[in-house]
Amino acid sequence: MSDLYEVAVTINGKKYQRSVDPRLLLSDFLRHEINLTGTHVGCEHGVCGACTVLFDRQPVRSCLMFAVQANGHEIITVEGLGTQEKLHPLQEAFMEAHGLQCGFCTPGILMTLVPFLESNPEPDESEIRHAISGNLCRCTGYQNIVEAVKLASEKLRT
Amino acid sequence: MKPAPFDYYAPTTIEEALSLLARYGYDAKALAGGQSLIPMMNFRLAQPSVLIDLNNIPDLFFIRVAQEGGLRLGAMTRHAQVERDPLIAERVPLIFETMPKIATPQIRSRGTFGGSISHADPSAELVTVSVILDGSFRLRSQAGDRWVPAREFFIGMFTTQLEPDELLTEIAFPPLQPRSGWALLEISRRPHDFALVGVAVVVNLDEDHRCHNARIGLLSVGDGPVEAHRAAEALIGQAPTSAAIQAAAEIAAAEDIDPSSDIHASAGYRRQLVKVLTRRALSLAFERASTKPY
Amino acid sequence: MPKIIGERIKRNEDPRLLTGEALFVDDVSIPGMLHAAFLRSDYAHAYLRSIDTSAARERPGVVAVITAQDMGDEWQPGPPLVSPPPTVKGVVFHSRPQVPLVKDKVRHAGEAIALVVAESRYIAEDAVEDILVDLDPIDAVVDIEKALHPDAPLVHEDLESNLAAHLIQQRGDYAAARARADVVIKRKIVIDRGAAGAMENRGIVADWDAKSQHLTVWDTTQAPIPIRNGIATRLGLSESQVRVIAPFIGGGFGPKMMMHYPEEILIPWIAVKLGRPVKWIEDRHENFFATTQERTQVHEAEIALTKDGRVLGVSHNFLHDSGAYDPYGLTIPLNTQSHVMGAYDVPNYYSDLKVVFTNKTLTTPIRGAGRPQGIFVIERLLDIAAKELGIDPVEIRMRNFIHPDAFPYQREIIDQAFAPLILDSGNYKPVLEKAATMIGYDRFVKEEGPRLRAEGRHVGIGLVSFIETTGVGPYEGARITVEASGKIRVATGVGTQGQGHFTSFAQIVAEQLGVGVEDVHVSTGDTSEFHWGTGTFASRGAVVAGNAIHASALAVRYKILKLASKVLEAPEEELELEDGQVRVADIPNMSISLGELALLANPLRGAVEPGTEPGLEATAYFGPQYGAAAFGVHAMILEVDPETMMVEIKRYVVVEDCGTILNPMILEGQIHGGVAMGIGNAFYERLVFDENGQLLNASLADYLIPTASEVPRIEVGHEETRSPLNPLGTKGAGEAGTIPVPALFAQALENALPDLNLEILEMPLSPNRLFELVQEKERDK
Amino acid sequence: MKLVGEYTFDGPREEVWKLIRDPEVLSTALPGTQSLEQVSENEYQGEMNVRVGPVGGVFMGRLTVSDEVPPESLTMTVEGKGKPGFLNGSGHVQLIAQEDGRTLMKYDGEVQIGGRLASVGQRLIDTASKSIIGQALDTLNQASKARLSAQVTGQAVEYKPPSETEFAASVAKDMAGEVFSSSRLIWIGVAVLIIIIILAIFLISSGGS
Repeated sequence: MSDLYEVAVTINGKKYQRSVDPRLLLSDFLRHEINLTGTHVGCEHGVCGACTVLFDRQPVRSCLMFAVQANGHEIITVEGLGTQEKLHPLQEAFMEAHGLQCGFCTPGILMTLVPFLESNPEPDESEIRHAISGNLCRCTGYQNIVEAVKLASEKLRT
Repeated sequence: MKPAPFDYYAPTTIEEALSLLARYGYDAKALAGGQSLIPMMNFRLAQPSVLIDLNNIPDLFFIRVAQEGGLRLGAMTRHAQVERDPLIAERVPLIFETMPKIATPQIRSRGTFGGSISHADPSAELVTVSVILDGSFRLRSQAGDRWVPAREFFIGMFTTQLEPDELLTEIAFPPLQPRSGWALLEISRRPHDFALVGVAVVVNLDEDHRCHNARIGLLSVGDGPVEAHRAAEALIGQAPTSAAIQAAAEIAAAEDIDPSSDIHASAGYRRQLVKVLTRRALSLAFERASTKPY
Repeated sequence: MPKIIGERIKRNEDPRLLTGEALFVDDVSIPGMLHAAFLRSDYAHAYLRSIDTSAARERPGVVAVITAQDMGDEWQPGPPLVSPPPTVKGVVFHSRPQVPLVKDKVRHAGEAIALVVAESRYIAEDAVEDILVDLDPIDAVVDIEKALHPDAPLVHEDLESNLAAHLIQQRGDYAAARARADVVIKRKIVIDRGAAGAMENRGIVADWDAKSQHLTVWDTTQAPIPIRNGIATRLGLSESQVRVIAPFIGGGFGPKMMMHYPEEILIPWIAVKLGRPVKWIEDRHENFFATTQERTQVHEAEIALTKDGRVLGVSHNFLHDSGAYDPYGLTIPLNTQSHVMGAYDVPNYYSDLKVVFTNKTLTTPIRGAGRPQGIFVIERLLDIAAKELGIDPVEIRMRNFIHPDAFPYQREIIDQAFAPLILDSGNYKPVLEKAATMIGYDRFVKEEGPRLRAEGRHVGIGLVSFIETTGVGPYEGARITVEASGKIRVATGVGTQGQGHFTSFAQIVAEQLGVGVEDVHVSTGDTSEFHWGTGTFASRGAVVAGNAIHASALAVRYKILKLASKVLEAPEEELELEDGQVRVADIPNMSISLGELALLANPLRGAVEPGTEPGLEATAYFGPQYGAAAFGVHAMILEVDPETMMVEIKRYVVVEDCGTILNPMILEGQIHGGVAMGIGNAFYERLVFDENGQLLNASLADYLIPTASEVPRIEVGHEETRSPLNPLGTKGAGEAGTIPVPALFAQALENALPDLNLEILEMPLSPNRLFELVQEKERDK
Repeated sequence: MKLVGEYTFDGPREEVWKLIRDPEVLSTALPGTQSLEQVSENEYQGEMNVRVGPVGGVFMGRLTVSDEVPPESLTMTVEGKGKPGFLNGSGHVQLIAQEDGRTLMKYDGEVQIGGRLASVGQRLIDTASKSIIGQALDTLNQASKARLSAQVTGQAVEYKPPSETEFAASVAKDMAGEVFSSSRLIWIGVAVLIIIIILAIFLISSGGS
């Protein structure tokens, strides 16, 4: 058994301090140590994108990082976007455009899109499709996700 | 799919990292972006007993202009950084064009230039591109400090000149020659998949608009980056007509490669793709060479 | 009554899902919870000689290591999920259900050999690596065409061969039809395996409370009630001692209907043994071995026609790959048998089915469930016939559609429900015409296609039709309660995996009870809320559960009106239900809210009238006479790069007729997702096994689920032919998107490459496979 | 998977044969060998800890040499089992003396790979096996030339073989690469033999110089 390492990390604006086994994946840390279960795990080999979170405001696969590497960094998960009562405009757009079905891949897609829309506020359809091509969704066929992103882009600009 | 246990070190200087590498040798694995290593650890195919995390070494993160006009990158420079840096777009446009083709945005946020080079996957874009751009790599250990040209660095699949106590710390690219053109074309099943075949090309025209130099690098057709030397030679001194390009493409497919088969592409299909993509990439590159300021 | 059914209503469940607050199985956390991992076989076929778990047991943090030996008498195969059809003469069926852990012989790669329970999943996986297992490999049965060869190794050695089932169904006299036909076309058609690929892998958490002697199980199942019943039986508990919760499920697509997976027995069993909660979450690599798969079939198919393209008969002998065990019976190949006649009037039919055991993961329905194979066979045969007879592919379909007056139409064979297959209703021609118009079929054939061809481009069009038998019984039920808050609670037994049941079911209730959709709280998949029913599968949720909810809403409405009539002193006919109120028409002040009425219906003092029940609550059930048959037409335009064989879908049109539409937004979403999966089945997704039964692409890097870049925009049109079999008039739509895509792809590809004269008789394809087919063609020249 | 190919050595057949068929060499050559016993004249059984680069794992292996016709040909069968999977393979190696004094090696093998490595590493298996064999044969040829040259001149050879670690590293690193993405190619019939031989030669050369 390896030694435990201290991790001090800011998640959704809140500071957390934990001792972790260095092999603990960041995805497992967020879900099972911090209990932020909105970040989902679909493949643990970096293909499906369900576990995407913002790491220092960049989208990363949390299954391809160790929790210990988050020491001193800032993470935003889907729980850091909006609340059920006050959804983030991107979340609202997903609801209005029916951009989700089972909802399992959705948090990862939202976290991929937040920085995308920041750097590309008026994307066209092919840019949107390319932006989410690292996120697998088995339910929607992506069409309504694309619609949702267009809607969100309008919402965020007004 | 959880990794096996390991000891973890997070050095903050290159010297510290080198000393750890010297101490642990083959037991240790340097952790750069981890976007290839960690999946293998999750599958438990890789079980290093020591991980030396390079993510906290500020000296490994930089992009700067070299004295001779080329470019230098710290080995830990992340793909996303390279993708956005205007210096890259200006000085090594082929790399600029390559970046969005590497994996997915999430992988590029984390993955690093040096990590990709050290991993030496024959399907990795930067591996082949760095060869045809005549890049070179700085390898440091406690005992030494050497520069190795990219074309000598890659030995075979996942195999490089790196010794167990060495670390790739820096990558250098020379400036492009005037009247140069470039292109990278790939065929992959889905955008973020490894290319079934990729062709990276840099060409250079002389003052008479004949091909002065051509470099053709192929992805996913060998155990490392493969240069289509014969195809390139066939172009030298030629006007870049479609017939000359077609001839070169056919040479590349017939003589320069010995591709393998896998479940996504047979060797025969790979040859076909090499032929088609080489032709298309050369056409694009020559067109750029005659119209762009390089 | 304001119309709510048929409206595009936003989903009630979305805020929870969008904020990450919806509960999925892996989100369940219980103090003291242990974690399970399995040792799985590297070999596809091997004798288990010995197993040494001592090192694993000694590893710190390991609580239990269980092998088949350790289970003693509690090791039992099965139970089978579906029994074979008793109604067909001469049927052969060898039931060999799955086993919890390998006892003596491994029958597919990835079959579970030992269970490890530890303080963390990490430690459990460490301990799995500590186990020494001696497996003695033998030749594997992989290719279904070789499985019945006399020299083939036996998957089940107590059987004489690898034949799992044999079933012949026929209608009319195919041989006679063939004899008088002008044209007979015969082809071999091969379809290979794929995975369901739900984004959420399977998972189970079991929590035994020794004090109350009660077991709670969270399971990623499409069928919580049968799972509850099975666990109770296996563990010797009463059904009331077991609660199964299927919370939010990250996609089902069929395999989560399979029961009981070994893990669904073992995890509750070990949790009770240890007296501690245990969680097992399947990882993606395991998913490729431990979760069921589908599609492999080989057909020798034949069609007999007159020279004007009228189908006289269809015949096919086919092999179906069951994998290592066959707990799901004949559902998939029966669906194929039901769909090889497509949407057409086929007077003579002969179908000889042989199901074979192979050393591969077992097969159970995946979205489409045997129908894509059936539709591929008939649509391909028609395309080839059309070419041979010089008839336009659209025209040949028109000529053979079942006439609208012929419904209900008897197929004279039995279907997956073991009942006679009857197509309840339909009007096919307008659907096809709409699709042809939407895609611009005539214009493409006459102008665009030739123009593009002249430009040197390889653009093709395709158009195929399909039926989908949906909404099979036996039944579902629902209970609806008006609460004192005025909100409505609906409980039903089916599970939900993204189909929007929280909304579409709420719409049915809201329309009857005059409340907002957001005020109807639907509970699905929790056996403590409702414990009669089967599950969400076979495109039956909206049909069977939907109509049960409708029936129960009507019953509650009746109670509301009756009580309100008394309270408001107005005749029932004059009452309106709107905005959560019961009003007397035209007298706005005379009204009472549903909440107040609910309180009055459940008084604390006084007496409830004899013959009445307290509360505004009703439970009702619905069981359809037989399944409802949906219909649809898909059309596409695609472009092929003939040098690379890469394909780009330019346009994709779907016109569906699934009867009454509850919520078009949700329906279109189902279609989009179905088509995306169909595109995977046609051009991306294939599970590749080597000759030893090793799966060569057990990762999402090599098993290619389409991304947003491969799935095009899908234009959806609707027609509504109400089903006469249920009051809502609904038919299922969950699988419709997937079914015809491979057939469509094949037609459009051939159309795009006319010079090559390709005949596509296999699925899935890939650019590499297309390249090979073209090479073969050129070699033959 | 089939492994078929040929390679020309710059040395006479007897020399090449000697190199590839020396039990002493075999028993000392395997990297990370924890135990290696000769079960019978032509049968070896061992446990190897392949722990190079990022890859670690204990492999149990059995290697049998049969149909031996010195100095012309032999057949070898390999069975290997480790945590990431298993491998069974057999290969036939033929040495043909060339007129120019060189030796043509022909190899023809069939390999079965299973388990985790096969299921996630297919992209690399074919390429990796070619890569290993190619590199291994090159290195072997270099070593053979060096050894011959030493015999002739009686001098320390010009070709400087890497140290044991260096060598193990360079070959095993390669193997490690495959292991982590593709397969326990380390056990692939012919390739295994060749790698073992090369290791042995290097051990001998470095020990002798």
